[in-house]
Amino acid sequence: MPEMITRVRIEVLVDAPLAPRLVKLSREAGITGHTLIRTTSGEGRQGSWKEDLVSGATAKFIFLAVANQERADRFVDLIEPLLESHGLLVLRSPTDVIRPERF
Amino acid sequence: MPEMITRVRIEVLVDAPLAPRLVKLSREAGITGHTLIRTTSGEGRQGSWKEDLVSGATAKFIFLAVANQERADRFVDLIEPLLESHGLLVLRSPTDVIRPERF
Amino acid sequence: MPEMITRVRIEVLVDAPLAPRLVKLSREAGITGHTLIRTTSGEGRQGSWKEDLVSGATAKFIFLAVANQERADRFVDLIEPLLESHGLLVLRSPTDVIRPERF
Amino acid sequence: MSDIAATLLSAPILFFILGVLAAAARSDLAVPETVAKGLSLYLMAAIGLKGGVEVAKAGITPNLILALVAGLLLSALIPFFVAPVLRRFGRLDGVNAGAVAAHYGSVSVVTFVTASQVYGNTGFVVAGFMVAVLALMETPAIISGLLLARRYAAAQNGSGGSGIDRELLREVLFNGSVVLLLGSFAIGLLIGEPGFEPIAPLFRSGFTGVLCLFLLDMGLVAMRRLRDTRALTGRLVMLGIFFPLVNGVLGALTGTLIGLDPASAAGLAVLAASASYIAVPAAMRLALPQANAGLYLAMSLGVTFPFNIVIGIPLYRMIAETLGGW
Amino acid sequence: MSDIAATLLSAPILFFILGVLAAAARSDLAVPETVAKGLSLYLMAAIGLKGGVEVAKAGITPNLILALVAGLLLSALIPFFVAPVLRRFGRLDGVNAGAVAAHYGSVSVVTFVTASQVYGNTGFVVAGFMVAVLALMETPAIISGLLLARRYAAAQNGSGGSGIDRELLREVLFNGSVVLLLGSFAIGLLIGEPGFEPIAPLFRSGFTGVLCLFLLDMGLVAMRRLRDTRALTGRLVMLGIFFPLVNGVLGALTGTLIGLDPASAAGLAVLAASASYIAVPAAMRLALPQANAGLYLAMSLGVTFPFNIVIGIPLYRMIAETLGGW
Amino acid sequence: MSDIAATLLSAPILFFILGVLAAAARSDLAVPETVAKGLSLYLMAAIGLKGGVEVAKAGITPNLILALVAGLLLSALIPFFVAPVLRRFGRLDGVNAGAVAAHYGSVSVVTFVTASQVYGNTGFVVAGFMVAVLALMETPAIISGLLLARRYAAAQNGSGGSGIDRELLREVLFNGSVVLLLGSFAIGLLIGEPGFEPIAPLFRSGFTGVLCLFLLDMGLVAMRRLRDTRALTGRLVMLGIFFPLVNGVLGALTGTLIGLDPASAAGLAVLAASASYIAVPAAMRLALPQANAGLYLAMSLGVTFPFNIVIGIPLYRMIAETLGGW
Ligand SMILES: Nc1ncnc2c1ncn2[C@@H]1O[C@H](COP(=O)(O)O)[C@@H](O)[C@H]1O
Ligand SMILES: Nc1ncnc2c1ncn2[C@@H]1O[C@H](COP(=O)(O)O)[C@@H](O)[C@H]1O
Ligand SMILES: Nc1ncnc2c1ncn2[C@@H]1O[C@H](COP(=O)(O)O)[C@@H](O)[C@H]1O
Ligand code: NA
Ligand code: NA
Ligand code: NA
Repeated sequence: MPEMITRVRIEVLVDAPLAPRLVKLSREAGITGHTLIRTTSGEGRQGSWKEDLVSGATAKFIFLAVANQERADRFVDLIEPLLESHGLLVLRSPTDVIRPERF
Repeated sequence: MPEMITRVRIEVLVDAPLAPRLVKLSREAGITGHTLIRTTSGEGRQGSWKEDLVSGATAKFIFLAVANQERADRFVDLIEPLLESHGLLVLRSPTDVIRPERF
Repeated sequence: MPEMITRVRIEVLVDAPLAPRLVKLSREAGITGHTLIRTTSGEGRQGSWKEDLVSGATAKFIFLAVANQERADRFVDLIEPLLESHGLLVLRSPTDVIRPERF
Repeated sequence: MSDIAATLLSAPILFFILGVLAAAARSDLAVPETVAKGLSLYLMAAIGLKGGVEVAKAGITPNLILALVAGLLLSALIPFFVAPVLRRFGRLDGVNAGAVAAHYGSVSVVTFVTASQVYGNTGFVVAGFMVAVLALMETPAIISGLLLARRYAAAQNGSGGSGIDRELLREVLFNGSVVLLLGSFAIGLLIGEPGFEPIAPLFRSGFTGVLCLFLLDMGLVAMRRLRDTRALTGRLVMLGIFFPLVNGVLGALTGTLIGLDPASAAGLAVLAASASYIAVPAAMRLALPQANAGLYLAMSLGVTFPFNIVIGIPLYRMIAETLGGW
Repeated sequence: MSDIAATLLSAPILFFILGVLAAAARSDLAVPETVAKGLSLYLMAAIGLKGGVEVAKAGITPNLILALVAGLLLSALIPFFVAPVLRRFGRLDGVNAGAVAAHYGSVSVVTFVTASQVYGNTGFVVAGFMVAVLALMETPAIISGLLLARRYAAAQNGSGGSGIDRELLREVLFNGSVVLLLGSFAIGLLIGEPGFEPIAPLFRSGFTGVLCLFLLDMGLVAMRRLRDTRALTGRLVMLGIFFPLVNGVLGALTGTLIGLDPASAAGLAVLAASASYIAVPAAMRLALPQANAGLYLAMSLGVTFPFNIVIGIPLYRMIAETLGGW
Repeated sequence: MSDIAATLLSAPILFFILGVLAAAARSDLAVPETVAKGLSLYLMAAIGLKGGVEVAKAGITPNLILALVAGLLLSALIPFFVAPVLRRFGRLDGVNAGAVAAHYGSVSVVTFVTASQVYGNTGFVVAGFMVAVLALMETPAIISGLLLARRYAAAQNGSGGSGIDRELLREVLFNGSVVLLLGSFAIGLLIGEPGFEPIAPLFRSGFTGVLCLFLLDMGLVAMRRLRDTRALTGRLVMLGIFFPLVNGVLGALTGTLIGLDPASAAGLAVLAASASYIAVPAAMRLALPQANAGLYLAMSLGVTFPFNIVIGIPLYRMIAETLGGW
């Protein structure tokens, strides 16, 4: 079986218009890739929302990136100032990957 | 770096028409937010399905909620009676979050 | 509370045309179910991509399967030869499930 | 028989058959779900509008009232005939028998739309008010199906469906397709022919073409559902053909007895014969989640829908014409 | 008043009302997001093309230039009147006042499209060049709103919006709806009536019908937004009706003063009165992420948009006709 | 040259250019993927139907048979000319050369559709049976490309593509676009002009307009792909223009030699010159997953498609007219 090494999985729920900003910050943190996943609806302290393509302002993506500890830390540092103003939800958990040198 | 504290990540695969019921139960369990993610297709013991908007009855969402231990336990208790009849798939795993007091 | 037992959660990012191949291999590994989730866009070493239904060749799914240790190992063995050629991203992490005998 | 040939050779039916064949050959041809949903909304708005505009012209007649009452009764009563057959001959348990029965009492909008179009193109014109009957027939069967499921369950252990809560009531009363059909019907009534003129290019001229694309998708969906299901037995397939035949005759008879013209009686036959795959499945997921969705969708979409589109539509016309000729 | 009745009884408005009622009854009726987006792209392309074709026929007149300048000024200046009212009467903080103000300076494409259609059907024809005015008015208000937000913030602690970076500039200048409107307008200009003929069946004949379906969705969306929001106070609802009234009068006056015909002056009134829900919300998420998106969308989509569609459109016509009759 | 100007000034081409410019300016204008897919299904159904209806009128002629054979040969043989050039001049490895070559042997439905429309609007009418040629040309090139890739790989180490398994065979034979094109063609043949009439408003009148919206999207997609790719070298860009030129001349020559009228010969030139971006990429992901998808899509969609739409279409007409005039 191929060796699997632990890396960090970071997921950030982010408004569609702000996703490019997150991508830019992940590049600055040295993270080499990411994937965006569309979400449909949700609810939080600020009320509920639904995917909305006509205005486009209230659609949300899950930004998913896998990185090593160091880059993950750097990324979390970079997005910390945006947490409140951008309404981000940040999840971080360990995951095993094959070919760990990629991340 | 901002402190990250462990919380529980709960994911439930649920039929689109039954998702509001899940949301209601999560509120009853004291969970303050959730996000729904659309899925495309799948296969299980009951055969395979595909997203189907025309009838709308066989689309499935992933219901994602982050909560503290206590609320997560309460939620799992609440949905337990529905597991079989509603064909739910329930995943529960630890995740680190920033601003843990939100969950 | 219903007992929750640890199982393996496998996620594979895969090109839409290659997803059926992955499904076949998961069946060969004895995995009894899976769910496909559509993604929107991403970026990696090979450049960036966007969901593209007209050609259909550059859409990507997340293939999600929950399985016990043994089947998960077998599945990872089976897909290992495809990793490079098919450009797969494989994540593996523990998750608690209810009714563990299903997986 | 030349009627059947004429039906089979109309563009919408041929696109349906193309879809069935493509899915049978495991082609990757697919209409995106959201596009199919958009097409179905268009079809419902168009059929509603056209019905309303026609009633605005013809006025509210006693026939309309009689047809509404007949439709309501058919929708509410058909499940009581269907469910016992599903239990005895089909060997289903009570909950599944109730769930499937609700589908057969209710109606398929697309089957009705296709029939109207195919009939209309040969001068056999279903009255506009039948759209209101269509909308009214969608939901009574849901109540009947739930009553049956609960009665069966009570006979066993006393825990049937979870009953009719607010969520379900809203689904039944304000189901999207019912609201859109009745709403467009009301709009058609209000604006009449002159107000309909500016939107006629989209809703009247474009109609048959859109129906072709939608039936292409329905062919794909119906065949795939038939192929992927694990729940369908030979007996249930037989019932999926038996029910529309019996209900179609029932509908044609009722329509003729209450004095509808042959085309409208055929329309009522189509409604009675068709099985829902929009309003009812969603309601059943809510009210009887333990029922097998693969089963009722395979029967209504995979068996009864294709049967009606290809054979039923010309057949019910023949029956209604024969009865009307007496 | 019979004008208002005529407006209310036109198919597009009735579909809007159907959407509002369905959402109010918590029906599950919904138009898929991607379909709605497709319809809105169609409407923008069609309105752009038609405007361009008309200008190709009429030529570039001094009126056109005057209307462009007037539109630009209205869009840029309205936020300076709106924002202080939002702060004082609406009790919003500076950032939210700036963000909301930007919406009211900018325009709603669908409100304009609906007005043109409803007016045009009764022979009250808005000039083709008003489409160019529409496109030009989308973005100046964004700059004004940001200036206001920054000025307010600076008055407090010196950290306002993050300024206008490259990302935002691109959003402002090359926003999808602006590009599509101006691009289609330019194409209409280039091809003129003869080149438009092959595409007229889709873009001219189909137009009102598509507008019906889109307004059905807008009714659903507007009502749901109103229902789900937590940010709306009674005072803000009042402002969501007060702003379009004042801005509508301002637009009608300006249009009359610069010599537009009454229909085009009414068009300018509609533009001034309407509030953006496409270009501006996206720009505000980028430039002022800390502003409450629920708030500005609830005001523009949930309050002002329905008010304009149902009451504003006939009202601005009456005002423009009265002013033009002097 | 006035031909080229006339082409460039037709609405579909202008919308394509608008899309290219918008993407170049990094505008956020975008057509939702599912809507674009819906439009492409519509275009394929419409072109298939119209071709079939015309063949129903004209009958099956020897020309038709000759054109089918010629198309088949062109599709199967072009890769054998293209692949070596890709290896030597383009410096691609064997697998990528085979994969790209398959695209150039196959065809682009939209390029053909656009050409037919632009030609037809000026009375230069491509024969209806060319739609069948279009459908037939989609897949032979796939087999050729795979043979080439395997031969190259065998020359190195003996492990080429994974061969043609059942999954791939199904993709090749029952590819969605092939099934839809041939199926609609067959339906058109069956129903003929009278049966086509009820669906003509959608499939004939609406056609050019829908093509505009689809080409707007294609402009956006082509330009973005060109911008985001990392795999394209200057040499490959040159080949992306060189191949359509050579293949276009080849197609025009072949068409003229087998006796097609100039417009149909130009149609064959367009087919030969165009490169697939629907059927072939999906098949290549399956059969040669190690080939670089970014590369073949950038060449076919990013370089050859725009070249053909803007320059190739009028050019191949000129060539065919010149050859036909001999
Ligand atoms: N570190 C990462 N985290 C999340 N997704 C990734 C990562 N790296 C690559 N991907 C995804 O995998 C796809 C293929 O990656 P690559 O083979 O590196 O081009 C990318 O386009 C992304 O969607
Ligand atoms: N506990 C949670 N679990 C999952 N998603 C959440 C949770 N809380 C908030 N969200 C998501 O984050 C969005 C913004 O949250 P909020 O800022 O609290 O309104 C919500 O609309 C949800 O989609
Ligand atoms: N092992 C699994 N991993 C991921 N998803 C699963 C698994 N088993 C079932 N599912 C999903 O749950 C749905 C219902 O499962 P079942 O009740 O077994 O038919 C399936 O259609 C899949 O989408
Ligand atoms: Na029925
Ligand atoms: Na305004
Ligand atoms: Na070619």
